[in-house]
Amino acid sequence: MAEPLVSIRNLTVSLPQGADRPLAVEDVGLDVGRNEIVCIVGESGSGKSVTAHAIMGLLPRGVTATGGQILFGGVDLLREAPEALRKRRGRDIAMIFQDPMAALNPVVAIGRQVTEQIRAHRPVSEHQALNQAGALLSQMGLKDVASLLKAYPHQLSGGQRQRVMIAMALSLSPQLLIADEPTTALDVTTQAQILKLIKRIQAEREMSVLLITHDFGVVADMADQVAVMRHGRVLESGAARSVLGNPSHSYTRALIAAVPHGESQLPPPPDARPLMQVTGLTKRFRRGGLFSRASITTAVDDVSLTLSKGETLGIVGESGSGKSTLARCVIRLLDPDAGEVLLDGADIAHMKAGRLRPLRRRIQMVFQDPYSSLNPRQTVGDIITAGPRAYGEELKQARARAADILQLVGLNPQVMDRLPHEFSGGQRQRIGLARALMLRPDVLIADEPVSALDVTVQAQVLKLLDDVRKQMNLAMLFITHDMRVAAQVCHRVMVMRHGRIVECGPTRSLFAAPSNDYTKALLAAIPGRQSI
Amino acid sequence: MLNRRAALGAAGLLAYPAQAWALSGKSRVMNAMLTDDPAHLNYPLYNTRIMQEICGNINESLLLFDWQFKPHPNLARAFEMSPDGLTYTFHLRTDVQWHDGVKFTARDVVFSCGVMLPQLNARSRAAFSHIASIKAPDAYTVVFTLKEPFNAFLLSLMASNAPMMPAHIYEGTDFRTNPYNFKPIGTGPFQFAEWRRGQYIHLARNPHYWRPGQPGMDGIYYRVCPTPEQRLVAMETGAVDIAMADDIDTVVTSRLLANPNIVARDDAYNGTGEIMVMELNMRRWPFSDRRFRAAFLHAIDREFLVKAINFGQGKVAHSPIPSTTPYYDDKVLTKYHYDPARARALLDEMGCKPKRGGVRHRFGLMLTPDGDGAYTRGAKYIKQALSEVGLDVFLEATDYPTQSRRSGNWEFDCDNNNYGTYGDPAIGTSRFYLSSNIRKGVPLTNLQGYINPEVDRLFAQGAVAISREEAQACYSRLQQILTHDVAMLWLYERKPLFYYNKRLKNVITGPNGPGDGFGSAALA
Amino acid sequence: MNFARRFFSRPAAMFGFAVFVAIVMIALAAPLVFARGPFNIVGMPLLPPGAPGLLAGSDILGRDMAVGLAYGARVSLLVGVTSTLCAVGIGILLGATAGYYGGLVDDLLMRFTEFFQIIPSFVLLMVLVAFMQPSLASTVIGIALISWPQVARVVRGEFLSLRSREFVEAARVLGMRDARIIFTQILPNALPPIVAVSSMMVGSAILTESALAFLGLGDPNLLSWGSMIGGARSAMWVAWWTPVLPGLSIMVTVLALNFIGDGLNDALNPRRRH
Amino acid sequence: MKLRYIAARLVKTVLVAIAVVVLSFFLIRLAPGDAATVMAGQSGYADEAFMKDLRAEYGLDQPLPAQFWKYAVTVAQGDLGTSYVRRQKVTTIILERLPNTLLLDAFALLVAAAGGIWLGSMAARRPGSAGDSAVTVLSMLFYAVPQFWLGMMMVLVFAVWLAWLPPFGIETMGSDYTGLARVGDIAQHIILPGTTLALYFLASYARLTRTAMIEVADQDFVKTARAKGISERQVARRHILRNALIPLVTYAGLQASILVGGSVLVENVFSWPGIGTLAYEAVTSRDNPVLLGIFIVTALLVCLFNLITDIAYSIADPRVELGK
Repeated sequence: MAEPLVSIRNLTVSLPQGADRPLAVEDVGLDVGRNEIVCIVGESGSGKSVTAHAIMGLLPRGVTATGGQILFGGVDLLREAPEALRKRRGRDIAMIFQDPMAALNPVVAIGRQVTEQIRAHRPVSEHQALNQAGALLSQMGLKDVASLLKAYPHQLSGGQRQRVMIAMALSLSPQLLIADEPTTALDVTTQAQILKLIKRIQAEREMSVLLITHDFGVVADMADQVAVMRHGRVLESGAARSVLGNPSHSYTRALIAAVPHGESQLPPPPDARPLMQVTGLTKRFRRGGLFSRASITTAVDDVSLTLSKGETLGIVGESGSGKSTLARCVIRLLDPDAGEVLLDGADIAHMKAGRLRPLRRRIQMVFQDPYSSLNPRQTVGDIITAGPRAYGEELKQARARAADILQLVGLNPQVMDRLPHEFSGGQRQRIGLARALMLRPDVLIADEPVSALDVTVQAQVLKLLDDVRKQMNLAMLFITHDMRVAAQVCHRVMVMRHGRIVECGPTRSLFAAPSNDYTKALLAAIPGRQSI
Repeated sequence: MLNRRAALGAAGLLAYPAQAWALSGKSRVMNAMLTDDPAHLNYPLYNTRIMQEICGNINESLLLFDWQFKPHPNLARAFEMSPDGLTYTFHLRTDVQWHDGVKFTARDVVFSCGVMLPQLNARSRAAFSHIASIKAPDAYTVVFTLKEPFNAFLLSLMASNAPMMPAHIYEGTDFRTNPYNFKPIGTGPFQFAEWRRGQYIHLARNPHYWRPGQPGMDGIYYRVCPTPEQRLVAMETGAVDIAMADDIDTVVTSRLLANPNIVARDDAYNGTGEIMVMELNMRRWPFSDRRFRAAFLHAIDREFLVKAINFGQGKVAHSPIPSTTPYYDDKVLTKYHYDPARARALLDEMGCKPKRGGVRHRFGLMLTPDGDGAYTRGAKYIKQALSEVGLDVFLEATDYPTQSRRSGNWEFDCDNNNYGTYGDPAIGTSRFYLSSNIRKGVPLTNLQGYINPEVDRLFAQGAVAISREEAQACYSRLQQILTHDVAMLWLYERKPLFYYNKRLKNVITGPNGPGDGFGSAALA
Repeated sequence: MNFARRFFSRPAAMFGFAVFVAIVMIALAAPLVFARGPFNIVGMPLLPPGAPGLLAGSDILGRDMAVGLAYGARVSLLVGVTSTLCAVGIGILLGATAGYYGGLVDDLLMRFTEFFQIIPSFVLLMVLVAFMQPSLASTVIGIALISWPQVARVVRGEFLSLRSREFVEAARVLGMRDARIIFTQILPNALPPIVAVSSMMVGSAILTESALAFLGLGDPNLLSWGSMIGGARSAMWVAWWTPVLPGLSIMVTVLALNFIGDGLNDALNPRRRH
Repeated sequence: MKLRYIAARLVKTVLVAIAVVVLSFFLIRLAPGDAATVMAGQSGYADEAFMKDLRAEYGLDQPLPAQFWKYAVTVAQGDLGTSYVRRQKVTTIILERLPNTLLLDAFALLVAAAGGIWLGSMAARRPGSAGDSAVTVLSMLFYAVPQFWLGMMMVLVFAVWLAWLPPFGIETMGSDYTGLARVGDIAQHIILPGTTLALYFLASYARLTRTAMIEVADQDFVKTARAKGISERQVARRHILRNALIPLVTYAGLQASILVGGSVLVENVFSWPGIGTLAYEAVTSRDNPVLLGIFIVTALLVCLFNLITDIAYSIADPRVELGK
């Protein structure tokens, strides 16, 4: 095996005091060979991103590399003069980042941002640089390059922007490309295209790529070599095939097991009577004030569905498909423009607030962002008993019931007097669930309940949701963008796109033989679908 | 009187680089100051002090008066009074012409004293009400016949009361809207040249002036200089040559007195004879009670008020007329010296006992708006002094319209003001004490509502007394009654300082000071 | 409450708080410490600081300036606090309504707030005070009327962001009425930034009050720092301390308040790095 | 497109102007006492007859709505009525003194913007350093200083003690300089008032620039810029400052109405013959038309200034197509 392009020897990086731990990364060893893709995988806070930034010399203020070496083609980057290191950036090593929305300068045209990189290292005129940029962009699969060069970042989609970032990074054909979670912020379908693009370019240019991710599916699809990191240390590394096939470290095994795989193990739903019927639901948004032209977007367009007791109906779609708006219309957080929502025969779609209020307690909701769904200024006890107290149940009795519900969701009742900021993401979702269950609802709507959690915690919460559904014979509407999560929890799945239902059916048959093309694309885009 | 206190190191004239020119230039033009543009330059219609100082150069009077208030010829080269004091004959100068070249004749005098002045000016109207008829037997003789003898008649012809106005300009026109109000015509040493609003009023030299050898200067600029500090700097840097009454705040007196290039006089306004007073609304208890008014004066240390609060400018006033004018009779006056104990005793005696918190009575003091200058400071001292004897005063800030409205309609407990006496009780003083002059809605009248038949009788008798002795008797008796009755709270005779650059020679020629114009002044 | 620890860990905030407390103490203790009131005339005018028995010298009326400064603190603090409280009251009312209900109500209220900010506020204040005749009440009302937009914008911003937060949606799902949501869920979370902006506003209210008093539009019966400076415009030429000392007092007080405001802001959202 | 954006802002300016006229008309009409009492008071002697014709002359005896309608029409033609006190057209009085205020404000804004941005970017380059905390403390100080008092201190030091600079007025009184000499004279007079007015805004500009630059420096695209290997100076100028300008431009808009307030005070201390002193004189002498005129003129100026800053903002930030 030729001498590796990059070899990191017992790298240690310290955090400024006041951070939650002294060292960001401790005694890390890693090699990146030529013409191969190396992945670093780990949960948030594992130090994978710090390692990548250390190579580029872009550590944030106050975070400094205090030990070890980073050899690049034999030169230790940590000891290199800042000026020399700076020249190397963009020319020898390039880097792309996670959030394409923020990674491009919002007030400068795309063309100029690309030419800036070229002319930083090559004595070419602006005109020549612009041509090179155009060629690079079309190489990345972007169409209508001429207008793209003049456009501004906010006029491009997430996928387009990431392609521009890659073009920029490759403009001086660097030896090493570092990609720090390049697709995490993108839609599933776009994510698949970008990963395919990176793989193609790596092969064509025979360059080395260091890919940072938290998704084992991505590792399975992309990596030649992989290193697993946790709390700033490398637990295990080696060829992707062997590490994924039979992981030696217990933590790796747990990580892989937690990744929701596509098969659904759920028994078919009991054929109970339908609890909720939604027919022809439509919701439009008007934008524009007194002066500017009003623009109307139809978020949900004539959607119908039925939900029976004890059944979990999944609604899957990419961001902007209207799945969340649909959920909010059903629970009357938003007022639908047309259509009916029958709950045991009563249409709650256009009911006045007064008559609606007693029915509200029968539909409850669990929210997506654990840090925004609990009032930071209230104790857990107050949060949970707020519902019952709003309906007149007196405090002592509500608190007693709260203790049982907390146990049900796997929390110790003593947490009642503590404040939300003392809990982890997973625990907060459990508190949110407890709050919803206190009103003994018939229908529970879960709006992306796990997408903000780490993989291991995600698995536990999904299991909890399913147990609770069985125990309290709830009907559940499960909103998610991740097909694998839907497969694991839902009896039936509906696929939504641009506000319309494109396909609906039992999970098993839909996953095995999707009829609609868009569903097929969605399934194909699930990372690691083939190899696991 | 004034003592030369050590200056605070103000070394001669402040010489900002930009203003150095002012000292060197030998131009024979004098610069004076305006606080703000006057509404117009029609002397009788708008009779404030600044108007007296500007129009004193343009419109002249028949007679001038010396320091003893004795009349001297001016536009009238001679005059005789009939033994019964009923007819006055004036022989006018024949060599006087208006600034527009028209000859000055008896027609102008008949028109001014008969028509224009009484209609526009309250004081002229009061003085000329004694006139039965004015006839002009020939172009240069005017005969006044009075209804009854009026010994203050001559003094009422002083410039500030009776400036001669051009008949050929004003006769038959609406005096208020006559365009010449903005470009006045007179006979005086200086004539109107230009008025740039917000900047200056320029009076040029009258080439055809009748008095030989005058005016001694080429012109006068009255430059707008809105704040007292700006005027102080202008005076110190030589940008202006004179600073008139109230131009500069009394607080910086020490700084100016210490300046070797500046001369100060405190007798330039004896003619107007201003007295700083406080008026009490006698329609309301306890102001109606004489003892309260006496207690009021006893409670105030007027020596301190003049020396400390007004930085030495002025003299304690014990009488309704200033000590510098004729008829002042010190012997008959009841004086109220600073005696807080006496004040408390008087208040107890009249039943104005201290209630809870030691306050006997609480009343408002309506301030004259002067941007926190000498008037307001005086009022603040008085409020403080009165609180020592249990009288709680609250100061009411006002602006000109509110003050004139409220004082005219008697909507005040007490106010502070500054009234000119103009040399003769019949002209400047009686208007505040005559019961006939209680007229609602009109400022500068008997606002207090003071009614005393004997005072009414004596004022009427004094005005028509033929011999001086008889008039003196009346006015002495009046001063005795008014001071015993504390008819008004006289604080101090104002002696405002008139500053001028030592380059200027014979600027002040009589008690009327700048009011008589600067014809005689010259720049060395 | 680690908020207090975070607030007091900042030297500037600590200094600001200490100075402010000291000034409040002086203002309250004035009648006990000084035998005579601020208006009492103790000697000849314009005596320099350090003259016998006069720590800070005498002013244009011969009054003891040290006493004047102490009593002046009362007026400035009183006007500053009361006008800010009124402004915050109006601001919360309008800001909350606009922020919570959004749509047309928000548009209209915001145009109204914007209108008040377009108007040259000090000129408007001068007219208000002059037309209501200068007094303590007219000053407080005037300042409140021109400073409420500042609070309204902050409150509206907070309500707009909090309204869409999921715990508020949860409250609505649980069936809570609007009023209860506003007062138990949103307002407690919106208070910290309001408190921070209010402390800054007390400072600017004191500055505005002193400006009014300087122009002679303050309450003539009261001695405030501004009126002391206003009274010294001519005296300054012969007695430097008459304008300097009251001006320094204003500056120190407002500086302290601004430090407190800054400290509150940093302690409330630690994300804002130094 | 930008045209519709500008048209929308123009409509807004007109609406605000109308609202200003309506508000100020009723506000001032409610003030106690009116023109007649003013003029009567000033001429020292006023009897009922004289007061009555004055009221007639100025139409003060008609019902309020009629007065307003007449007034609104005349204002539309640019005639702001005549001053009760000066008997001159208000428009001419204001236009006469407006250039002085604009000169002073422009000088102050220029000094403040240049100085503030320079100081702010210096402080932002090394956050937490001595220079940075110095700038912060300095700007805190100028935030806390009453503007009029600062002016008086400038007079005390530079005019009373050192006598270097003329403290009052716009030019030496009675000097009738012309050409260059006059410009030199005015330049000397503007230094004290101009710096006093500028210091407050300099402090806020420095603070704002510093915070904006520190916030922008944390953004991802700055990291991207560094990843391109371009020099730190270019990163600071092309990326950080370029984006930090946006909040500065919006702040300039907000400043306008504070500036007017500031100039009333500063002009008053230095007797600068601008509309600031005119406003004060008008308030004390109850000269309603002049006050109303100043109200309208300043409000319009502020609107215009906001329009300009909005346009500048839309140029600086391409994300703005239709006005928010």
